[in-house]
Amino acid sequence: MIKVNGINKRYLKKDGRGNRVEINALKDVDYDLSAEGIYAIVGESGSGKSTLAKVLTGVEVCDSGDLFWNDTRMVSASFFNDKEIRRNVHLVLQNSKDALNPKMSIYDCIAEPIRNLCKLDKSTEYQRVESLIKMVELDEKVLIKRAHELSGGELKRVNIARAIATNPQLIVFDEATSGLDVIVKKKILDLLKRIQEKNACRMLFITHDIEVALYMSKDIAVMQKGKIVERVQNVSCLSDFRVAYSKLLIDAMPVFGMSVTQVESATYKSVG
Amino acid sequence: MEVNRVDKKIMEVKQLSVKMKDERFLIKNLNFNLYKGGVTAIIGLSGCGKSLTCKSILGLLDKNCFVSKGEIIYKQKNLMAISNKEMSKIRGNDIGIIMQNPMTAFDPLTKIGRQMSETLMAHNKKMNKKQAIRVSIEMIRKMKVENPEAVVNSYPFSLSGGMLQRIMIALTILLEPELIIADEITTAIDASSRKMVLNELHKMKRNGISLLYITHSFDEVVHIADYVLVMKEGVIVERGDVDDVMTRPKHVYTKALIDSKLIGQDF
Amino acid sequence: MIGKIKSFEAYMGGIIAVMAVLVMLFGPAVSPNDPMEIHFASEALGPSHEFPLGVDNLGRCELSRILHGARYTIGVAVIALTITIFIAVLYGFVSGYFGGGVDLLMTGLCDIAMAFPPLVIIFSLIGIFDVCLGTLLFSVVIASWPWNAKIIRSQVLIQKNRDYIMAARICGTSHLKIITKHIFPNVLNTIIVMYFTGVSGMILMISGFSYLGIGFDHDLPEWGVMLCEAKAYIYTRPELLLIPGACIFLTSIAFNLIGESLRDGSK
Amino acid sequence: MKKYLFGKVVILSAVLIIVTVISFILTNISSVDPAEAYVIAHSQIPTEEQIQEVRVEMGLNLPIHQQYFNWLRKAINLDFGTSLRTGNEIVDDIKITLMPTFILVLISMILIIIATISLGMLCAQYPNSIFDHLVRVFNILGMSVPTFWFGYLLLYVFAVKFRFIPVISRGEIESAFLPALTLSVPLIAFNVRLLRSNLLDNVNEDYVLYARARGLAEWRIMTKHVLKNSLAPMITIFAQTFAYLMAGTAIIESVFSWPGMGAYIIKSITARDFPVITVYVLIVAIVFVCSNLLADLINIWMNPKVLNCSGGQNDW
Repeated sequence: MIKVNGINKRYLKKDGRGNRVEINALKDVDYDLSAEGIYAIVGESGSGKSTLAKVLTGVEVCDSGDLFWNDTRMVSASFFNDKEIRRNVHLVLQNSKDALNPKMSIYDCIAEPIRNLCKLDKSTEYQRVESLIKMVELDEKVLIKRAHELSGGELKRVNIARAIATNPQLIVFDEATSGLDVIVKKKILDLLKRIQEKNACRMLFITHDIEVALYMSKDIAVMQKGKIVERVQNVSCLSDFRVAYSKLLIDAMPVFGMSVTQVESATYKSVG
Repeated sequence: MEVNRVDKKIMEVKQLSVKMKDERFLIKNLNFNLYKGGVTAIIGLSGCGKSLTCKSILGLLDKNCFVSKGEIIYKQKNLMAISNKEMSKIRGNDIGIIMQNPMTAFDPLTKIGRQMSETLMAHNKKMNKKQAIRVSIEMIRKMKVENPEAVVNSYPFSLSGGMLQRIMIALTILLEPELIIADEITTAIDASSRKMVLNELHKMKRNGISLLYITHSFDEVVHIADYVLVMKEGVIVERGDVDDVMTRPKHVYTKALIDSKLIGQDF
Repeated sequence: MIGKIKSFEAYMGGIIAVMAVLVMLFGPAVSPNDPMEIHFASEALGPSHEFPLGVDNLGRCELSRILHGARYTIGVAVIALTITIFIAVLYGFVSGYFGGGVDLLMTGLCDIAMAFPPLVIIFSLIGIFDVCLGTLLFSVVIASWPWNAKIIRSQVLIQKNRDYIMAARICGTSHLKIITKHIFPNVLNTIIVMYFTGVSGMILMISGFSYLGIGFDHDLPEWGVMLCEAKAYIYTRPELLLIPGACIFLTSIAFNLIGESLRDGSK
Repeated sequence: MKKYLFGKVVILSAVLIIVTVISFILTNISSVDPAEAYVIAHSQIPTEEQIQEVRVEMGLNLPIHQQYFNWLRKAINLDFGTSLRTGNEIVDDIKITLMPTFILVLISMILIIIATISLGMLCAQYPNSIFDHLVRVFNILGMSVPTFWFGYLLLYVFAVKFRFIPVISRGEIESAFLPALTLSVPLIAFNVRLLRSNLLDNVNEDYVLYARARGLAEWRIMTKHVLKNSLAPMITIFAQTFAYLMAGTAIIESVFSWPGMGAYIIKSITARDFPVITVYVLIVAIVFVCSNLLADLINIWMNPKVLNCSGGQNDW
């Protein structure tokens, strides 16, 4: 459905001495999403994963390379402003509180993409928002509140509701669960799995947390320094990852790095 | 093993309660002991009062909350009752802390080397600036930070979170404390640095330093701790040896925490 | 207690400001005498039944002049401020929102304009144009817009770089809608605070110039002009200096108090 | 760093060029014809011929850009002509009056810096105490007071009522105190408020918590870390204060009859003496430019982060 070929993205950043340094956020990256399902890209900070997410959703324009939407080549700049594509591609930002206008009610926030991209009358719009809020398992009371009155988990759900408002074919999540407590995190991830099944859309998780990637997806790409170093399309076990860097990331997870005696004593049930 | 620990108790926290200015309880009747060379973990979600506990041990509570009851016994002294001056001698020297967010923990306008040397000199009057810088460089090198000579001459903003975290650990070790408090030290850094940081903690443990390890993830508890306290809304709901708690959790909350694990051992 | 003091300050400011506005609107209607009429006969300079605050050096009713003067002093300040802030908001939004080369050019222009002290600007302008109220207004606006524009621009930039703007763009919101529906409501608070604190600054600046004899006619009952007229009589009639100055002072305090309370409230 | 400074220098030189152009325009397009003024100043009844003669002599018949460069050459050689009011060389008049003004500004500056730092530190150390509230009241009063009026009040109380000081000063140091106080009160009010909020923001920062947690002494944290961080953004403000004072002494000097440049310029304005106004505009602008540049240099030296902050990032 969406495909990028050999895209490059550079930007200028100032270093400690005030000199401008060119940073290669993306170097010759190929990536594609075709079938419905959940995809994941893992990388540490500075690996260019967020930039890739932004290029895929059109928020940022890449310097060179091709972008295909349903096999038609798109001009990067117009990609973002195309209403059809805006309706079908959504990016959920990392900071869910900051992603909501503090002066707007939650209802207005969720209704925003509907108003801009689908022409609905007031009452259908209201019904749509109501059904969305039910879908993300929130109470209707939150609709009249402002962002600062909600908890972290609720804010995330509001962001998800806004993302699925126009029934997009692709939703990209930039660090979907950062800043959430472990219990809430799992609930949100499970909710997203359910939504994906119901809406039959594509979800792409951009994350630094390899556990999230393994939990959510069978198609995992690993990024390092602006390049995709490895992509495993059908992960069944950890040994599917062969590149040294991927192994390093997996190794850094405490659960797999623990000493033998501790492993023996810790027997918890597998959810993955 | 339990008997052995009781002999070498280094800190006792008794009936510790912390209240907000408006009389709301943040921590209620906290009791626990820390043992020589042992690692005690406090696990709980954000806002459960685990960070507040370390702040009260160091006497660094914000102005809008206060210790309403309880004592913290360390070296036969009640830390709640001693003067601020005495307390600042204990901080760093006897009880070290590694902070959650290394990016904001250093003064942005002072060079790393200066910040390290002033700390060393504050606790060791005999040391001069040159010596302090030299031992700092050595310790930073041991932490596997590249080019330590340049690091001491740079400002915090030009270093990465993982580097600053290791520098903070270096500084903490240099002061040779008996007890180190580690407050969610892995949340703000990258996965590859996390491994290194946790390895350093293991080394400390082997060297007989006691640790109070604050975290929200059971992975890390299993990884490093001997003894675990599960905290919820300012109260300890479950406590025990890590193995016991992990295999036979009694409280619903502990179960929920363990169940929130995304992927298991046998993935 | 602190809250009480702060709200007391706000009330005080509000009451004085409302009084000042009432004087502006109804002052001339309730004034006992014609402010321009010279009463030669009234040799008794001090307060009397006919002249509650006495008469000035030329024998004009002081109270009537004060009551009429509010219109000029506050009115001109408010007009000048409205023009200034209008320009500043327009400039700040364009410069802050569109960024890039436009922003670079516009901030450069702002920096250049800011490098001229207000006094220098007005001195240059009165050299080129005639000395009149228009010149005064013009130069006061020229002197103060870049400062306000910079504040607005930085606020717009802060809001623009926040995630909710990007989220709105992702939701397909147009630039115009983003500026009016998203950024403007979030910058409005700054603009309101700027307005209230700005009134006092404007009053001071304009009265300072009219004290120098720049701007208003010499016999107009404007408070700054009255001060200018009275300065020669500091030994014999200090109250002629005291009264209009106190009026300026009080009005200025009132608007500053409101501005400060709004600023504290918005934090 | 070089690029940053380069940008600053470009802006400041632009300011200087614009100022010289304005000054030049002032001398030429003002309502007074300089040639005529010159003839009148030399106590002659102007005839058309004489004016023409003088016009050629002064180079006023040349094209405008050439006139500008001639004027600029003269200005660099400090030749600004004579004052219409006093008949003296303007440079001489300025030389005499510059020193008293500078003394006044210096005393005010010292007052401002000492008062700002000490009041700001005390307020931040004991926030919401009685002292803090008194300072808050002082700030509001200081920001609202018309300085010239405040000057007259002081003058009335100290010179007329109690006769501590003479009403008309001759530039002695001891009589500089009252005008300096008058000048500094509003600026102290502004700066204390700024520094106090800077300090309070910094005290709640993580780095202060960590500094305490590793056992540094409280006074050391306050002076070496918190104050340093809070003062860094104040450097520019202090430089602006200095420039503002240089330009702002005019009214106060005339109130206290201080024999400085400000009082001199006020008299010139009343007499519509444009050549003098021109020189004044030039001087003040140069002071402004120099102090801004100095502030930038200090800022870079104190705060390396200045160079690191980049502007907007979202571009679409």
